[in-house]
Amino acid sequence: MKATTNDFSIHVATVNGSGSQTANTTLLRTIFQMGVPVSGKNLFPSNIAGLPTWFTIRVSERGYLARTRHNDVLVAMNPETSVQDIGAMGPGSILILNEGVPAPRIPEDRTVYKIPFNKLVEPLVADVKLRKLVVNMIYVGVVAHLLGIDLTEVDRALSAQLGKKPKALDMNRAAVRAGADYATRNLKSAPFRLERRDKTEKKILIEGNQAGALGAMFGGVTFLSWYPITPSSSLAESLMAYLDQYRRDPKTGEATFAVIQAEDEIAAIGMVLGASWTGARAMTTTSGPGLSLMTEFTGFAYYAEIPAVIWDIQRVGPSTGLPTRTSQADILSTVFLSHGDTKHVILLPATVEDCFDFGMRAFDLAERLQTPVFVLSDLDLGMNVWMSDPFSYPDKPWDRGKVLDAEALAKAGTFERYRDLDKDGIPYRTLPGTDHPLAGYFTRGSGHDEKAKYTEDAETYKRVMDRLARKYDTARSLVPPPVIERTPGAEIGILGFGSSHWGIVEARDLLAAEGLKTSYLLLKAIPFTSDVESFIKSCDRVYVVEQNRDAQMASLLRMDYPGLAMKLRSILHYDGLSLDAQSIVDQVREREGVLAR
Amino acid sequence: MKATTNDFSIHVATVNGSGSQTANTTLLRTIFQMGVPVSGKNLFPSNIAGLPTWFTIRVSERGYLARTRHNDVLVAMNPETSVQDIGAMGPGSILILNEGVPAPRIPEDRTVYKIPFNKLVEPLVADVKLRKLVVNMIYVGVVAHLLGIDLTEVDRALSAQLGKKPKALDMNRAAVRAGADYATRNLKSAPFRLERRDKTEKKILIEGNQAGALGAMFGGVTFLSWYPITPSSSLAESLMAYLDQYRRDPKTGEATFAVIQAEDEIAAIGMVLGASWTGARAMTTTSGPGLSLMTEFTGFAYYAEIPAVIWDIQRVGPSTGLPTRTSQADILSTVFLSHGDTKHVILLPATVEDCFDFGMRAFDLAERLQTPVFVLSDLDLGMNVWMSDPFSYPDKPWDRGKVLDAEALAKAGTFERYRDLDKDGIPYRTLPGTDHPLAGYFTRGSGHDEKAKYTEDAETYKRVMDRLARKYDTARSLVPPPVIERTPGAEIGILGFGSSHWGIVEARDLLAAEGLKTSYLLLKAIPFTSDVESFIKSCDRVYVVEQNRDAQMASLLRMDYPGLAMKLRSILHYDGLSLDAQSIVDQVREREGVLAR
Amino acid sequence: MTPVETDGKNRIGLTIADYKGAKSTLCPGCGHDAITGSIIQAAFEAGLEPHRVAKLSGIGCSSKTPAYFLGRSHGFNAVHGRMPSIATGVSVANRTLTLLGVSGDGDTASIGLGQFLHLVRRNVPLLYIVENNGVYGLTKGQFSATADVGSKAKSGRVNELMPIDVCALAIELGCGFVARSFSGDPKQLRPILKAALSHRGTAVVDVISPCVTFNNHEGSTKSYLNVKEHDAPLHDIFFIPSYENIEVDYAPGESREVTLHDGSRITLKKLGEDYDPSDALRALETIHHGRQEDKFVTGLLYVDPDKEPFEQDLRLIKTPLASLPLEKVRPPKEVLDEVMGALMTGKY
Amino acid sequence: MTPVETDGKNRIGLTIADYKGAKSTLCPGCGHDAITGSIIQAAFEAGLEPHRVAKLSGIGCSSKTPAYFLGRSHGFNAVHGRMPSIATGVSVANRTLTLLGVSGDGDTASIGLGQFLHLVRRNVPLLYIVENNGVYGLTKGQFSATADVGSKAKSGRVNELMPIDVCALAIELGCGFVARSFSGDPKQLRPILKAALSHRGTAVVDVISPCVTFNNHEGSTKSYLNVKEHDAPLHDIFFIPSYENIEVDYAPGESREVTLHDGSRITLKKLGEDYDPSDALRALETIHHGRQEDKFVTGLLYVDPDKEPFEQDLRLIKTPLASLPLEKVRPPKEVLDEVMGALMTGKY
Ligand SMILES: Cc1ncc(C[n+]2csc(CCOP(=O)(O)OP(=O)(O)O)c2C)c(N)n1
Ligand SMILES: Cc1ncc(C[n+]2csc(CCOP(=O)(O)OP(=O)(O)O)c2C)c(N)n1
Ligand code: SF4
Ligand code: SF4
Ligand SMILES: [Mg+2]
Ligand SMILES: [Mg+2]
Repeated sequence: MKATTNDFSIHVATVNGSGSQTANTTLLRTIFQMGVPVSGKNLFPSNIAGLPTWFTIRVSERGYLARTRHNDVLVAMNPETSVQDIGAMGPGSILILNEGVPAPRIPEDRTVYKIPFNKLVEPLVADVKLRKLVVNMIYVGVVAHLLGIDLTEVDRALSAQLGKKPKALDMNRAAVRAGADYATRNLKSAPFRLERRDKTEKKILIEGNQAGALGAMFGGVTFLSWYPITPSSSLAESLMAYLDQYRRDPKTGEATFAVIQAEDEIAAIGMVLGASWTGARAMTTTSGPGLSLMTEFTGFAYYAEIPAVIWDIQRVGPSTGLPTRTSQADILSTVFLSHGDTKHVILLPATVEDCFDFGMRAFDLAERLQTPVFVLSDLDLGMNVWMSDPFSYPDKPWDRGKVLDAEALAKAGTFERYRDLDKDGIPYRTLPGTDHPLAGYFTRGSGHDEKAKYTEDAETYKRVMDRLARKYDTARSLVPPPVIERTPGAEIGILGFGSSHWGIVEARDLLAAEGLKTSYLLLKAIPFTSDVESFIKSCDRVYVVEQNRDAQMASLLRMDYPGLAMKLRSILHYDGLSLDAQSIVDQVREREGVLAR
Repeated sequence: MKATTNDFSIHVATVNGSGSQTANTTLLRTIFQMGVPVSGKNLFPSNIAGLPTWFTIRVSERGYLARTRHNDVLVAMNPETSVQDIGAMGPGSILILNEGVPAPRIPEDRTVYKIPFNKLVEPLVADVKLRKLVVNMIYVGVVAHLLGIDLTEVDRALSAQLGKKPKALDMNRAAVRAGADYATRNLKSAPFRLERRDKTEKKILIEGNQAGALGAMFGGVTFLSWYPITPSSSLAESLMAYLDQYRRDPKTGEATFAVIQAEDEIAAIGMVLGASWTGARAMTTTSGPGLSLMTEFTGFAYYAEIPAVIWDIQRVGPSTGLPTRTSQADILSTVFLSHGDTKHVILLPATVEDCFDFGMRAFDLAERLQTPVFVLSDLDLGMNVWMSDPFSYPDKPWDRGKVLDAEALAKAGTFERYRDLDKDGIPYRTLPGTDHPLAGYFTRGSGHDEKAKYTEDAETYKRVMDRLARKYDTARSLVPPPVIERTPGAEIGILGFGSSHWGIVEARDLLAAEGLKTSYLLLKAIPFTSDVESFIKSCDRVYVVEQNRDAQMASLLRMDYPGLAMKLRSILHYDGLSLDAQSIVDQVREREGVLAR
Repeated sequence: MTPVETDGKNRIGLTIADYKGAKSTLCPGCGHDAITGSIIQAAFEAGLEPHRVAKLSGIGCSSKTPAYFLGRSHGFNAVHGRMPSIATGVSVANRTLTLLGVSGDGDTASIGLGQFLHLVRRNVPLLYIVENNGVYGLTKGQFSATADVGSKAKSGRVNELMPIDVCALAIELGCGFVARSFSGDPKQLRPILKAALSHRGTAVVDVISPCVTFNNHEGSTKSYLNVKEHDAPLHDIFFIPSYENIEVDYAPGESREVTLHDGSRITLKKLGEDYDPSDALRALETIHHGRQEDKFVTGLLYVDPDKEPFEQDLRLIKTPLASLPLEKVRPPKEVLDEVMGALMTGKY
Repeated sequence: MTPVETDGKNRIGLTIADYKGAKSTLCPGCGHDAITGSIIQAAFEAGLEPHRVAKLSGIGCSSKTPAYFLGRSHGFNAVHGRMPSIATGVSVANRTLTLLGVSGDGDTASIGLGQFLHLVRRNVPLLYIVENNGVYGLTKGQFSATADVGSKAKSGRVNELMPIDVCALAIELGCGFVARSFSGDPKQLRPILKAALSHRGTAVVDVISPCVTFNNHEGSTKSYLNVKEHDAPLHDIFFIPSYENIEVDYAPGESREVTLHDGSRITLKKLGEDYDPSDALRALETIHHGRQEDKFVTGLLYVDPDKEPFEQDLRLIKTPLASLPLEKVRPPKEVLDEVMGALMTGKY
């Protein structure tokens, strides 16, 4: 039987804290170096060491980056999960089994390679503790051989990674060799091959949170206040690293930014509001529980009209939920975050490029609209490794919104903080420290008039609220529009957002292959822009794909478009695993009455 | 022109902290004593003393209790607002004007009575400070005379109120007399009369918060933790008073309840969850900002399945907003309170009887469903004076839900905290201290299985979430159903909830008088029961009346009933003043294309 | 002076196994696991009835540990930093329970500081253990508010902010039992835990508990090495439960004895200078000086056995609120009639 | 020693009117209004530039007062208890501003306790005034966490919980300027406020400020009468701004002088026994004893002029972050190219 080339996935089952990270990264980079599109997903537990963890490498010549339901190559190192892991193998897959690890009966059509990993590592390393780490490199060698990867490629990847540590480098090299040698001597060839291509040239590998951090830096962030929480911490921490490297005076060490680790999320958002009220570009990063704690302050910011950028890297809720699993279930709670008639603006990055772009743009929007802007990413996008085109340097300057300095005030001769001069619902603001007698005003979360003076007057209150509604409408024309792909003759529309994008892209090809044509709208923001409505109108029925239980985005669409409510059907995925194409295909098939083959 | 009898409203404009409260209450009680249906609304500022405040007494033989847009009798005591107050007078109204208080030109068809209040009070009281208070009683005398009220009635009301303070009683009596005498001597008779009826016999006057407190006490509350906030404080404080009086051992002073004033709302809800997890009947009371702070903990309670009763006396938001104005704008934020797929159960009292009833029932529901139950009242219902039939003693015992004691555990021989034995989505629980080896379990907001053990397993997580959705559906059959009034031949339906009820009742009569027949659904809870859907189906179009800007209830209905989404039209009122019938009538007329006369 | 009988059973006939919980998922060598061991031993020796114990915690590696001991007891793993409010509710709802709370330094001194201090102020009866490693373990090693000045993180960053001392704050808030210990010193920790369990108000025990994965390196002040070196015990501690009347006699002046409200006794054997744990100001002084001299002063810092616990302020009925029957909590019809009668006169 | 020139103008040529704000809506006689008066006077005498001042507050009657002074300055009325986090953001975003924060005892010691203590720990430069009346005024007179033991509420309820002493906690958290005063003693309060405005870190001033409407009755410990009776000043305080070099000479031992970082000086004239405000433990002791003796100890409790303010830990550039131009905060294209280059090697 002919081998599959450059189209398979490798699933490595180990325990966390066992150093398998280095081994998996080496594999990933090797494949990337060989010009074959690749992505890596890490499924890890919510603890620090000793629990099951899985790393999945998707190799796809066609550039699909989503998770696949079944994996082709399984490396079973963890006795705690091996039976389950092996049970989940698909037909035609191969198993690299750590000798001594329990295994169920394995069907004929799977190929098994038993490897005495522990025997192989003994001669290489004396220190027992060290063996635990190095042993992982051995499977890299085995996999390399089975897939027909030239070891020099692995070497390159390794040295790129451990270049600075010659001792470690040698030891790991040896381990890779040991694995490869054993494989050469004992294993029959595998039905999967990796062949050099040129499809990753000028491409980058990056995690979404890292991309968001880069965006924030190039967006000119000057203030970050955060409280650690998985899966958002890596955004704050890579931003801190980048800022230390590129935004500090190399001589004096003076910083053009401030980062404060707050005592909790209430303080984090409070500091952000104080800073951006004063004129800094301020942001915070958090996840579900932290967002819930920011509720009161974000309602304040909506009503007092203070800019803020809030990244929510969604994880599985409710409550603490599954901190290391992915989800898109914070939509409704975020749009309506806080009591009273509060409504928020939300950005929905789908790719690492979006993360970079929105990392900058969120500030422009927040300052232009003078309101909190939430960037709802998720764990899959934020903490996994994605291949992408390199990011391009911003071609526009920043937009600091309607700010009046002393000069402008002198020219205007008058200033009213909440007067809607431009009829777009957006008033003008001044910053503390502005040296002009008209500059000062009083910010409050209680009832206020156009002059920012306290009032309980019914008409005035209503007027301000109506203006805020007008402002929210203005937002529709400022937020990033959806990306729409209309397929001639397609009756079916698919509407998705965030990390679901990758599963959808692949699912559409699969459906098309079966003759089910689909148009596609990739939603990038809330409130909805006009083309969302026209897209739904143009379709006979629209499948709204989302990673939550309660069909949250579909619900929002029904609220906004009652006339189109009946056209919307929900495709839901909410088990915490990133969305795979097959799950979409199956549900569409079922609803469309197409028999699964 | 003939005088209007028992159908008018009296509007008194003073400043707060000036003691007008006593005067207004005296008037209110006098009318009530005379057997004429009456209600009182206090419009007060968010400070303690010295700012404008208004008290409105609605006298209505037909028993209408809603606010009226125009008032018939205006007592203008406050120079700061007199011009505005007088400007708002309707045709045919009368004005009792404090001499020296500024007034605009007044149209012919209004009657003006100038009274030298300060001159009149001088001979009565020496102490200048005291005069400020007593002067208010003088207008009571004036009004009494103009309306043809026998002073003995006023005396009765006064002594009922000040019985224990003979000195104060005499002084106030004298003031009333002085006012009446002056009126007799100098004023021509007024076009409004009050005549004795028997329509208040066996009726009570009570505020909604007081009714809720009574309900809680008879519901068997054992734990209250709260943090002061207007307009909810009076619920907690009258509950404290009732409990001290009726739930303490008269001899030992030992209490069958605990009340804790928490350090903030996060602590308040935390204490409630700890107490009800342990087996107490626990509740808290708050308003918008406090509710926002409870976000994280209520999501925890939803997922860990812990009962809690949370009263939200809605005030105007967003943020601090207008703390002393009424609103219904916490609907969406409360239903979706907290991140992840969280969904809450909400009760919507419309009358003081509902407040009493739900005060008990909320506990039964929370413990039966093992989830937080929110009672969304509002300032109008909670802090104003309503006439009602007396409350009837509960005919049922309480429902403590599915709790297993040691005996039950011994019988069952097995216990799994989150197993859906009854297929209604509701599991069984045990209380700490239960003396049986099977009783113990571990409550957590992180992923758990049926045994309450920690897990990150995808399937298990999904199973638990699906059961919670099932439980939410079970709630539909347990929450109080709506009250439906179908009018034969009516195409139009009106759907309302909470304090809007009173405006709607009156508006429907007005519309009917114009030939616009309407059916009516008074919504009592979320999630919606099946008859909500059938009601909307049965109407050609439904006007959803609510006191918020964003049509929050209509939005929820559209989410739940996409097929009926187009039938819903919104009637919104959100200026912080309680809803009046005319505002509804005007909007319905307009939408129905009926010309206003 | 351990109350364990020869057959490995304690006074209520349970074995040590009855006090264990699920297998720990913490890092091998984590200080928290050592504390779990001491808790199990202390609970076993004290002869706690598992079903009368409520275990409470917040969020963090430390807050996971209640799953690893007293497996038969009810447990409540709250949200981050909010265990104190949960504990208050539990304690008031059932005053007969023994509350055992475990928190971390982030959980208590950062997000939870306000609730922690208000819990102490109310003197809610529970043993509140802070498993203090100076970092956020579960989120991978950021500084917590108890990190010492100059302590270096794995990332290389150095903490410049003054540490929050939960013991000093507890004393300032009038806590009746305040002690500090070290996860690596069970000999000191166990008697402290047993004594704390016998105290009738809030007992705060701050246990320095190194994080082997993120805060055990060179330059960290809360590494095993550094804590061992700078551990400065005030005294040797022994606990004698009420149900035993062992007489320990030391040469006069060699030791002090504190009798708790339940009759049990704490004996403090002098080490170096004499220390009087009943003097709050002296305790604060000792903590301040310790900090200046980079010493971790451990032992019973302050004790006031007679402080009134919270339920007394509330004048609670003896029966747990949680178990009151309907007739006790729903007043009779007459009461409603009385209230309605008053309201009918228009007196609302 | 007041820097006011005869023409009623201060050193920057402004009159007292320039420091006033909107008309107060508080109850006539409220202690908070008196404090507002002292703030206006102090700001005027110190010659603050209104546009360089940011007024901050939480929620409460006290927190309303920033609307009643310095009408020309920017003001920020935050949510309840969260002014400290707002202040931290403001201060870091523009280090050239003078921050003037007003809070209440409920706002600071109840809901805001955690944020307050973390603000102090970071030593964020601002004057933090607690207008302390022992009750929640705006919500009509419930006890706050600073209510004294035994104080009776209008409702008749008696407070049994120990008061939280914001000064003691601030000292414990290492605050560099801690004072207590009384709204009814402007002679003491004004120099304290001026000195606090010159301090370069967090300055906490706890001002007892009777609530005439809800806590000024017989039996309340924070009534005007009771506070006057039990007010125990430590010393007479005088403040000499840096730009004046007045020489005050007292008989030796009669007074102490503290020089602040900006060169201004505080002179403390002895009253009764000598008090050294540079000794933190002594300060705590004084507070504790004062409480035992039902005395309100007022004056400069503790001062450490040299404590490093927060922006120094952050190693901030001198220019306010708020006014940095794009080119200062957006790295050049080369940087992005460099980063992308690295990522192309698969090194993410
Ligand atoms: C509201 C909220 N914010 C943040 C987190 C993420 N988080 C989990 S544990 C933790 C800190 C734990 O530190 P500590 O209390 O010291 O416990 P340790 O892990 O060090 O034992 C944080 C910030 C959370 N779970 N909830
Ligand atoms: C989150 C929240 N909870 C409660 C309130 C209601 N509230 C307003 S002011 C206040 C207390 C004010 O007390 P204090 O800070 O002492 O100020 P004072 O009025 O006594 O000067 C409270 C509880 C609120 N505004 N926000
Ligand atoms: S990370 Fe640190 S605190 Fe957490 S389990 Fe590991 S060693 Fe213990
Ligand atoms: S209520 Fe008290 S604190 Fe508030 S303004 Fe009146 S006197 Fe002042
Ligand atoms: Mg820690
Ligand atoms: Mg106060």
